[in-house]
Amino acid sequence: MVNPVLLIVTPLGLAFIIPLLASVWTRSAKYIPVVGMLFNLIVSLLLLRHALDKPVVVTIGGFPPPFCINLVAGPLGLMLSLLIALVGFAVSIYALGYIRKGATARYHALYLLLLAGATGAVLTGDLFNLFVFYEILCISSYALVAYLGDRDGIEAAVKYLIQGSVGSGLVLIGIAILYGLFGTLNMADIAQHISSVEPLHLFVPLVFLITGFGVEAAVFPLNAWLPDAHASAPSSISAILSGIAIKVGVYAVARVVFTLFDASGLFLFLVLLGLLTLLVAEMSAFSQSNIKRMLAYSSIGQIGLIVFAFGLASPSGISGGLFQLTSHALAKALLFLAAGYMIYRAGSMEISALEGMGKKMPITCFAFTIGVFSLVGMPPFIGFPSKLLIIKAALAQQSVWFTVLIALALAGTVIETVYFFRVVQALYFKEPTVNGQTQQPTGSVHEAPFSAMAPIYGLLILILLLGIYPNLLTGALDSAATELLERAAYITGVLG
Amino acid sequence: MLDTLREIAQLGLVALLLVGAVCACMFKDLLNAVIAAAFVSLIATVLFFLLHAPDVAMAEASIGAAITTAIFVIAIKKTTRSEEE
Amino acid sequence: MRAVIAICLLAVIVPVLAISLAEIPFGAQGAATPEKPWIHYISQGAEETGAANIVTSVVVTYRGFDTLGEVTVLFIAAIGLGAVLFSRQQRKGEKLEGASLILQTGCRFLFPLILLFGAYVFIHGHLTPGGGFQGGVIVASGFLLAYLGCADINARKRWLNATESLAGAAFVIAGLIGLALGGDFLMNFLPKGTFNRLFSAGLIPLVYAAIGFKVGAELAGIVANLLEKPE
Amino acid sequence: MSALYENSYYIASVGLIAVGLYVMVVKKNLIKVLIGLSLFETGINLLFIAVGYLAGGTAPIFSTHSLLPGRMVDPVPQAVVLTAIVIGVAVLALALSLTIRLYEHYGTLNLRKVRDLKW
Repeated sequence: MVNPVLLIVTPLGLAFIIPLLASVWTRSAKYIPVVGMLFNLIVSLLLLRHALDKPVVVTIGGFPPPFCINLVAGPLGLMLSLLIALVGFAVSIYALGYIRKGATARYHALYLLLLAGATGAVLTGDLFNLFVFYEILCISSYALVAYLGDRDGIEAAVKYLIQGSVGSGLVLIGIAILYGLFGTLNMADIAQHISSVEPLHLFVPLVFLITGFGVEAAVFPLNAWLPDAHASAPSSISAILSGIAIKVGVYAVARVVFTLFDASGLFLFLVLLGLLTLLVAEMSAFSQSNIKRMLAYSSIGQIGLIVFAFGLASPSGISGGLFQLTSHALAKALLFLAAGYMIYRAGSMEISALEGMGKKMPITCFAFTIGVFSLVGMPPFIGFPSKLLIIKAALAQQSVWFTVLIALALAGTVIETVYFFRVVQALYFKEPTVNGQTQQPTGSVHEAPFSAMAPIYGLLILILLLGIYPNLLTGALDSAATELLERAAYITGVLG
Repeated sequence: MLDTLREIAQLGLVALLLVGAVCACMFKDLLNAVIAAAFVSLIATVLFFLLHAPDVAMAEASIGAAITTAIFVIAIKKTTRSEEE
Repeated sequence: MRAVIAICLLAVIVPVLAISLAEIPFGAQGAATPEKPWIHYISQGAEETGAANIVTSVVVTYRGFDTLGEVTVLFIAAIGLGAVLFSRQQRKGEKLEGASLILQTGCRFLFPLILLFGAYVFIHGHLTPGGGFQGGVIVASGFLLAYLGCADINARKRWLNATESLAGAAFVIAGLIGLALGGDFLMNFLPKGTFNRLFSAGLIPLVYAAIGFKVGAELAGIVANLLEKPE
Repeated sequence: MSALYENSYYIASVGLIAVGLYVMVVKKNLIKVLIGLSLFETGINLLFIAVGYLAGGTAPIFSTHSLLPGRMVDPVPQAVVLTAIVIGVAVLALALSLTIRLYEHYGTLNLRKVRDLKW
């Protein structure tokens, strides 16, 4: 059996040698992320088979768990690392042709490090180690948002950096208080002793940790940075930020709430927070005229739905939340990737500039439309079974309140449908308006190149396949939900 | 007697630390504010040493007081020195 | 207006912190139960790792994975800074206003001494306070002095980049050897030697030297990139 | 007086965290905000070390053989804070490079003005 540590160390090692390699042979740098993510994809798949029976717990440094850092490659961690490798692989192929300007070798190194940080954060079993990998993820995203170096990008990166740093600081305060209370940083060890301390004293570190990780997860009052950052980053990075980075924030919040603290009093709060996030974000998305900002607000809304599902805290609710997480990662990555070349072709991010694109780039626009259908939850795409699971889980609570709440969440989804269909209508049923702004850069390029088509259609096939056969996924998702809900099994799995 | 002196010295260090932090907040000239922040790092180094953390004290002295200040000063030199209202 | 918000925020955060710190009496960490990891580190760490400085044994061995993440963060900052400032880097090397002869001579005299001191600090990391980070930063401050004082000691950025990459790869490979030998990542596979000698503690001095080179090269690169003048 | 003395490290660290957060929320100048960030981080580091302190302990280094392991302070917060300090300087270096670029684009470091200029 392969050691899960390779999932983290291989991308790190490859990223370290990119600058050296680029100084010898510049063009080689862009293939390194492809290789690294392909490796991760294969290893995650191999490990997932073992992990479904029993979580793979490995130590680092050669001592038993509470004394050194350990990795917990359970179904949840491996499912997320598989998702990271999958989306990362698709986007790294896309970037082969898309990234032309600037310090390209540095872009590829930062990109690989971002994914390594995300993988590390979902696999580690140590609280401070989680913080370190979370910081790797955040810092490389700050740099990548500013990669284009234009006015908006720099401003967005500054905003993101300041808010993200306050969040990380709060996480560190929470870790310091937990260390003072328990004298250990191992998550299983803390979880084991959590009931020995009065709940009142646990409340403070819990709030600090949730607020800190919530900044990256973009839950409602903490998401001011997200629309700017996602809109002004290069499209490949927007896809990764929307598809992967915020999911890691959600994972960290879920890990803290479910495994670390067993904070059952917080579940209703999570439901309401998720609903508020969903409604506010969909309302803001409705009034956007910039397509990337619209996609970014829609990401916040989907995060709200995922948090809502996690807050239900039933096996089917969490399983539905994880399914929604997967479907959103695939669909949103597809939308950003397709939008990247549509924007490149139109020369503007305004939706009005994209009118009539359906005739100019039919293949790209078709993929974009499928992504929209999946995102709003139409059968037979992956968005349908995931939303259906969440609705079923909410109704299974047998309470009038939850029925009202899920009805409100569905109202948010309806708003989403309306504004997304407005875009689709603009793509297909409007003639291109002749105004001075719509320029035609490089007239010969009609469709996106093959390096962009391959990942876009790869994602499309996955969306269709998993939409028709959701059972391919539900087994793994159910055991991931069980891992999150059954703390005792997690603790004994690590500490023996 | 010695204990009292020690207590007074420690409280004095804490007071200096907080005064330095407030100065870093108040100064309108950014260069002065950066030097005040470096002073805070220096006092923090002493506090780390008193807490029996020599490794951290060394790191704080070399990173907090030296390198951080240097890159701040370079950035101020490249931008502007006064905190405009 | 913002001041009012900030004071309200602090009026919540400070009492909340005070309440939870009241639960952690200052200076009473020893009251913890014996199976805590840190009790294990100070009672058995010296024996298990062979390092006299327990902080070093925690940093490099017990929590070595954090340290790998930490040098990665610094690496990200170094290349991220290069990417952000990229379009400005058209001109090679920088010429600050020429320093006076006394300063130049002084720098030229001090520069190797500072490098030597930095190297001393990171090689003796397992015996005395200090280690890869502190030593690396001292090396970087030597480069800072050289950049400011005498423009002609101008370390080629290529060499800094190569050092950075190789030292990082060395850290990862040192970890992977432990894995390949059938143990864990970052496991010590070298003899521990005599306690309190320079050549002891197995892998620790080697890893710390790699960290020292990496941190020194990264911070020197950061300073060099920041000092460069725009077009 | 003695309560003040016993908790002086906590007071120092919470005070630094408070001043740092205040600067980050109130000040408009980006470099001032970053100074606030560095004060905030120093405060957190001090808090972490103070949490791991053992009254009457020694530094966790066996510099002579006469030292007893039972009277050493906790090494884990020290290792962790070492990491946190380095992460702090990395964030700061990246932030300052962004500052330089922001100034090139907008000609000001005032974050409110930058927001006005953008639209």
